[in-house]
Amino acid sequence: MTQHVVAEHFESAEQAFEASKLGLWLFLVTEILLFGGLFVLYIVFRGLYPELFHEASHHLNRTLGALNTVVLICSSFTMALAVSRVQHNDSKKAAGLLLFTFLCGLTFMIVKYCEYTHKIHEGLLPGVHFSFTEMAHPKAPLFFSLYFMMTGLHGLHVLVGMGLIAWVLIRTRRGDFSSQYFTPVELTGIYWHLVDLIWIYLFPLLYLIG
Amino acid sequence: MKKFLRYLEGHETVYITIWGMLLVLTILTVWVSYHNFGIMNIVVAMLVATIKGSLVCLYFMHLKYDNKTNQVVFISAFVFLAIFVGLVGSDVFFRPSVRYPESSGHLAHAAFEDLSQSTPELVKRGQELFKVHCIACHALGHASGKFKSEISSQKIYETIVKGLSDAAMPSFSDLGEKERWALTHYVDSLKK
Amino acid sequence: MLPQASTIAPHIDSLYNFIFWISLISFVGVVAAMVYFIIRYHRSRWDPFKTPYITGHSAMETSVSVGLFILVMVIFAWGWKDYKKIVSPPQNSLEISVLGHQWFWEFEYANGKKLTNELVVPKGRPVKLIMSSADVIHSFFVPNFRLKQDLVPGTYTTLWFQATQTGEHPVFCAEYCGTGHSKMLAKVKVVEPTEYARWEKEEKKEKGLNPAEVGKELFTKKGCNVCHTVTGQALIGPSLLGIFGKNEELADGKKIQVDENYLRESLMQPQAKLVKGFPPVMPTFQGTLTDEEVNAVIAYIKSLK
Amino acid sequence: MEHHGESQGHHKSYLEGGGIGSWLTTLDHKRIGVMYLAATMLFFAVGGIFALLVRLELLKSGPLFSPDVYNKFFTFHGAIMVFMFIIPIIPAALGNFFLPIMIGAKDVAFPRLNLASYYVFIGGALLAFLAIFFGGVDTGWTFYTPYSIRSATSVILVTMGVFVMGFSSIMTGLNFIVTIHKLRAPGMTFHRMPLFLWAIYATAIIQVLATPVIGITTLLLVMERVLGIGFFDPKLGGDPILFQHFFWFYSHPAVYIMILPGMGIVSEVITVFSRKHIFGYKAIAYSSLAIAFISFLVWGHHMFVSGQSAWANFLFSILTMLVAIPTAIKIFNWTATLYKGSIHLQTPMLYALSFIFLFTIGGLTGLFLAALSVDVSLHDTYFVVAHFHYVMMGGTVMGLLAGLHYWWPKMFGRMYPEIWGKISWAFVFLGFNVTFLPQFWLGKMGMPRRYHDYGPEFATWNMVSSVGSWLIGVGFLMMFIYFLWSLKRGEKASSNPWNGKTLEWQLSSPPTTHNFDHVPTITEGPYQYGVLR
Repeated sequence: MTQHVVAEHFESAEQAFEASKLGLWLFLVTEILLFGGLFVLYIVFRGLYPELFHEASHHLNRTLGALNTVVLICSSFTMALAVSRVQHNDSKKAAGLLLFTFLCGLTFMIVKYCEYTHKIHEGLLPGVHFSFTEMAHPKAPLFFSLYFMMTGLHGLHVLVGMGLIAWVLIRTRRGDFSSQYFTPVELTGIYWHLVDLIWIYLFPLLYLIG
Repeated sequence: MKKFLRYLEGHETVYITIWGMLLVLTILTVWVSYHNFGIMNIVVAMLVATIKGSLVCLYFMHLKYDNKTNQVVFISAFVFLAIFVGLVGSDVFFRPSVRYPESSGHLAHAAFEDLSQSTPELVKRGQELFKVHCIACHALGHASGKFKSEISSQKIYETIVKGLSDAAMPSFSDLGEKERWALTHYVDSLKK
Repeated sequence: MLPQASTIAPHIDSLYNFIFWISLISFVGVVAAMVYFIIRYHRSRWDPFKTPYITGHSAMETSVSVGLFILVMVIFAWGWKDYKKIVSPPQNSLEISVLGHQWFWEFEYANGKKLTNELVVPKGRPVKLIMSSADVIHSFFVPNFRLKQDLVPGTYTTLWFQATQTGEHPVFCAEYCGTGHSKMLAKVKVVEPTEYARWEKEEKKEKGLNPAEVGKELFTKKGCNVCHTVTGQALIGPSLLGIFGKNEELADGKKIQVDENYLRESLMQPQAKLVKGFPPVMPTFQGTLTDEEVNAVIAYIKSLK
Repeated sequence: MEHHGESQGHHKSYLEGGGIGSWLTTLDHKRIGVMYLAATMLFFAVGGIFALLVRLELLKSGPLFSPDVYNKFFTFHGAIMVFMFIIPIIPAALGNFFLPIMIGAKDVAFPRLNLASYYVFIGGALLAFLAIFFGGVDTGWTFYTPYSIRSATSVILVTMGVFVMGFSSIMTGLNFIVTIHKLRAPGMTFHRMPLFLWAIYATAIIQVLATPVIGITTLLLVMERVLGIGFFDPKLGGDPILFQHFFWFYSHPAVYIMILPGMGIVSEVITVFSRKHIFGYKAIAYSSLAIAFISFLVWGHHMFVSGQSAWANFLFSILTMLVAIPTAIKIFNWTATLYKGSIHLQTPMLYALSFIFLFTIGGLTGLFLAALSVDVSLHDTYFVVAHFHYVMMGGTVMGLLAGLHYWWPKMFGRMYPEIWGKISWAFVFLGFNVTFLPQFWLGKMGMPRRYHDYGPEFATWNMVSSVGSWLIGVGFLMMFIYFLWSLKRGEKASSNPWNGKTLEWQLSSPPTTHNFDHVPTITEGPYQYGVLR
C-alpha cells in the first residue's frame, strides 16, 4: 500500500480531491460542447431533410445498436461498482470489475468494427465516397457522413476510456488506491459514464428513427 | 471528501436498481421505435434518453452528492448548447424559399448541376471548344502546348480559369461554367 | 460623399448620421471628462495619500445603464424598420438572375439576353436580383446603393433595389473569393426607362463594328495574341506590326511580299509558306473562321502600321 | 489594514537557478508565464511583419506582390495575431504569472497541466507555421467554405494547428477556473479579489465553453478536405452558411476572450495611478461576467448579409445591442475613478488611458455594425477592419502594454526606461490613429475588405494608412529594444515601485519561487486607496 503524498501547493487531500473533481467536470463541459457541434449538425440536417433520415436509418443494424447500448450500460454499472469497491478498500474485487468494464469496452469496439466493415462493403460511405445505389435521396451521403462522424468520434472516446481503465486497473492491482486516495478511479469512472451518456443519446437518434 | 464518502455507504444496492431501470428503459425505447406514433416517436425517444442520461449523471457520476459548483458547471454546458441550437435553428429553419425565374435556363443549370463528373457529351462539347480556343497553342507537337501526364482535372480547370502567368497561357475566365468543365474533361480524356 | 443612387440609400444614411452624432457626443463627453480629470487632479497638485475614499455611486450607474438601454433599442428599432424594406421586394419587380463566378459576374435577363460584368437596369423601377454562385461565396456590393448581398453556391439569395440616378455605379465583390477578388468589378448602368425598353428589344446582333474592329476582337478571342504580338517584338510567331507589304524570307530561302493572299493562305495552311527562323507550329483556322471573319482578321492586320 | 504577508525573503528569485533544462521542465507558474510571454511576443512580431507587408502592398494602387502572395500575407497576419498572440497573451502570460500571487496561492491548481498547455500551444503554433513551407494558406483567418475546401493551399496544416492550440486555451481556462475556486487565500472572498482576476475568470469561462466548438469546426473542415463529408460543401449538399455559424459561435466569444483581460488590467492600472478606490467594484466585476454570457448570444451579426434568415438577423441585432451596456458601465466607471484622484501619467497609465480613448471609438463604431440597415452598407468593408482594430489593438494591445509596463518591475526586478516608454507610447498611439482612423472613411466610401488592389478613389487614404503603420512599427521596435535592454541594465526595481495595494506588491521583485512563505490572510478589498473623510 504505497502512501500517496498530496501535492505541496494544496493544503489538504480534501482540497486536492475537490480541485480535480471540478477540473474534470469542466473537462466534461468541453466534451459535451464538442459532441454538441455534431448534434447541432444532426438537428439541422434532420430538420431540413426528415424523409432522408427515415429512409437512411433503415440501413443501420438496429439489433447491433441495441446490443452496444446494453454493453455500455453494463460497463457503466460495473464501473460504478468498481469505484465503490475501491472506496471500501477492496482492491481485488475492484480490479475484477475494472477488467469486466474494459472487456465491455472491447466488445463495443468489436461490434462497431463489424458495423463499419458491413457499411464499407455496401458502399454506405460518407460524402464523396457514397456509392450505394438503392437510395434515391440526393443528399443520402449526408446521413452517413453524420453517422460516421458521430460514431467515429464516440468510438475514439471509447478507446481513450479503455486506455484510462487499463492504466487504473494496473494501479489498483499495485494497490495504489484506498479509501484515503481514489481520485484517479473516480475521475476515470465519471469519464466513462460520460462516454456511456453520449451513446445513450446517439443510439435513438441514429438507429431508432421511426 | 469525508462528507462525500458518508453518502456512498452501502450504495451498491442503489446501483443495481439504477442498472435495472436503464435496461428496462432501453428495451422500452427500442420497442417504441418499432411502432409508428408519428411525431411522438422522437419526443418519446428523447424523453427516455434524457431520463436514462440523468440517472447515469445523478447516481453513477455522483452528481447528486457533489457540491453546487460542479452541478452548475455541468448544467451550463447544456444551456450553452441549447443557445447554439436555438439561434442556428432560428436561421436555418426560417430562410425564405426563393422562386427562381423559369426563363433563364443556362444560369440555373450551371449553378446547380455538378459538372465536375465527366460525361460523353461534355467531352464532345470540349472537343469543339478546343478547336476554337486552344488549338492555337496546344496543336499536338507544339513545344509549349504539352500536357503534363499526371495533372488532375481540378488543376486543369484551375489552369483554364487562372491561366499560367509564367507559361504565356492566358486565362479563359470569360468562358461559361459548362464550357470550362467541357474543356477540362476533354483534355483529361486526351491524357488517358 | 457617395451619391445616394437608390431609394433605400437616404434611409440608411440618415440612421448612419444619427448613430454618428450620438457616438461623437458620447465620445467627446468621455474624453473631455478624462482630460479634465487628468489636468485638474494631476499628481503634481494632489497628494497621492490624501485622495478621497469613494467606492461608487449606484444611482448614477443604473441611470447610465437604463439611458443607454433605451438608446440602443431605438437604434435597433430604426435599423430593423429599414431592414424590413431592404428584404421585401415589391411584387412588380424586374427579375434578373445573377451568377457569380471566380472573378466575374454574369447577368441574365428574362428574354435570355446575357451580359458579363455589366448590369443594365431602368431608372425608377424596382429590380429584383436572384443570385447564386457557381463556385465559392461572393457578395454583390453596390456602394452607391448602400446595398450588398452574398451569393451562396447551392442556394439562391435575393437583393432588390430601385435606382434613382442614371449613370454607371461600380459593383465590388465584398466576400473574399480568391486570387481575383479585387478584380471582380462590374458596372450597374442605370438608363431611362424608354431607352431600357429599346435596349431590351434590340436583337442580339453584332454591335455594327467595321471589319478591322471585328478583326481586333477575333485576334484575342481566337488566341492569335498568344503567339503574335502587335508591338513589333517577336514571340513564338513573327510580330504582325507593319507586316502587310513587307518582304519576308521563307524557310526554303525564297523571298515573298506579304499580301492578302499570303495572309489568307497562312491562315488556312500555315506550314505552306513558313517564314525563316520560326517553328512550324501555327494551327490551321480552316473551319473555325468563317470567310467574313478571315477578311476581318486580314483587315485588322492591314491596319497595324 | 496591514497584510502580514512576507516581504523581503532570503530565498533565490524564481529567475535564478537551473539551466535551460530546468526552465523547459519547470512547474513554476511564473516561469511558464515568462515562457508564454516570450513565445507570444515573438509571434506578435511575426504577425506585425505580415501587417506591414499588407500595408506596403496597399500603399499605392497597382500590384507590388501578386494577388496570391498578398492573400497569404493577410491570412497569416490574421491567423497569427488571433490564434497565437491576442488570445493567449494576457491570460497565459500575465494571467499565469499573477493569478496565483494575487489570490495568495503558491501555484495554479494543476501545474503539470499548465506546462502541458504551453507545449501544446508551441506544438500547434509550429504546426501552423509549417504551412509557410507548403505553399502558405490563402483563405483568410475565417476559413469560409467552400473556398477553404477548394483552395489548393495547405489549409489542413493551419486548421490542425488551430485545433491543437485550442486545447492549450482550454487547459489554461480550466486551470484558472479551478485555481480561482479552490486556491484563494483565507479571507480572500470573491468580492475581495482584484478586478484583473474577475476578468481572467470570465475569460476562462469563455475559453472552456467556446473553444471546443472551434475544435469540432476545424476537425470537420479537415474531414471536408480529406473525406469530402459534405456538411459545408454545397456541391455535396451541405450548407456553407452553417460553417459560418460554427465558426462564429467560437470566434465571437473569442474576441471577448481577447478584450476582457485587457479590461481587467485597465481596472488595476487606473486605480494605482490615480490613487483612488475603483468606482463601482461590483458593477465592473459583474459586467465582466455579463459580457462573458452575452458574448455567446451575438455571433450572427457577422452574418447579416450572408443569406441568414431575417428572423435570425432580428434576434442577433437586438442581442448585439445588449453588449453595449456592460461595456459602457466599465468605461463610465473607469473615467469616474479618475475623479478627485492624484493622477500620475507614467507609461502604464498612458496606455490605460489610451485604452479608454481608443476602445470607446471601437465600441461606438460597433453600434453602426449592430444596426441592421447600416450593416448592410458597411459589412465586409474597411469600416469593419477599422472597428475591430480599434477594439483589438486599441483595446487589448493597449491593455497588454499597460499591464506589461506596470508589472515589468515585479516580473524581472528591473525598471523600464520611463522617457523611452513615453516616446514609444507617442509613436504607437499616433501611428495607430493615423493608420486606422482613415479606414473608417474608406469603409464608408465602399472599399471592400481583403482587396489586393483598389481604384483611384481610395488611393489617398490608403497611403496615409500605410504611412501610419510604419509609425506603429517604429513604436514597437523601440519598445522591443528598451524592454530587452532593461533586463540587463535597467534600474533595479523596489518591491513596490507604484505603491500598489494588491498582493503581488507584498513580494520581492522578482518574487521567490514559492511566492509566500506562509499563506497571507486577507482582511479587506484590493483597492484601499484614499482616506475616509
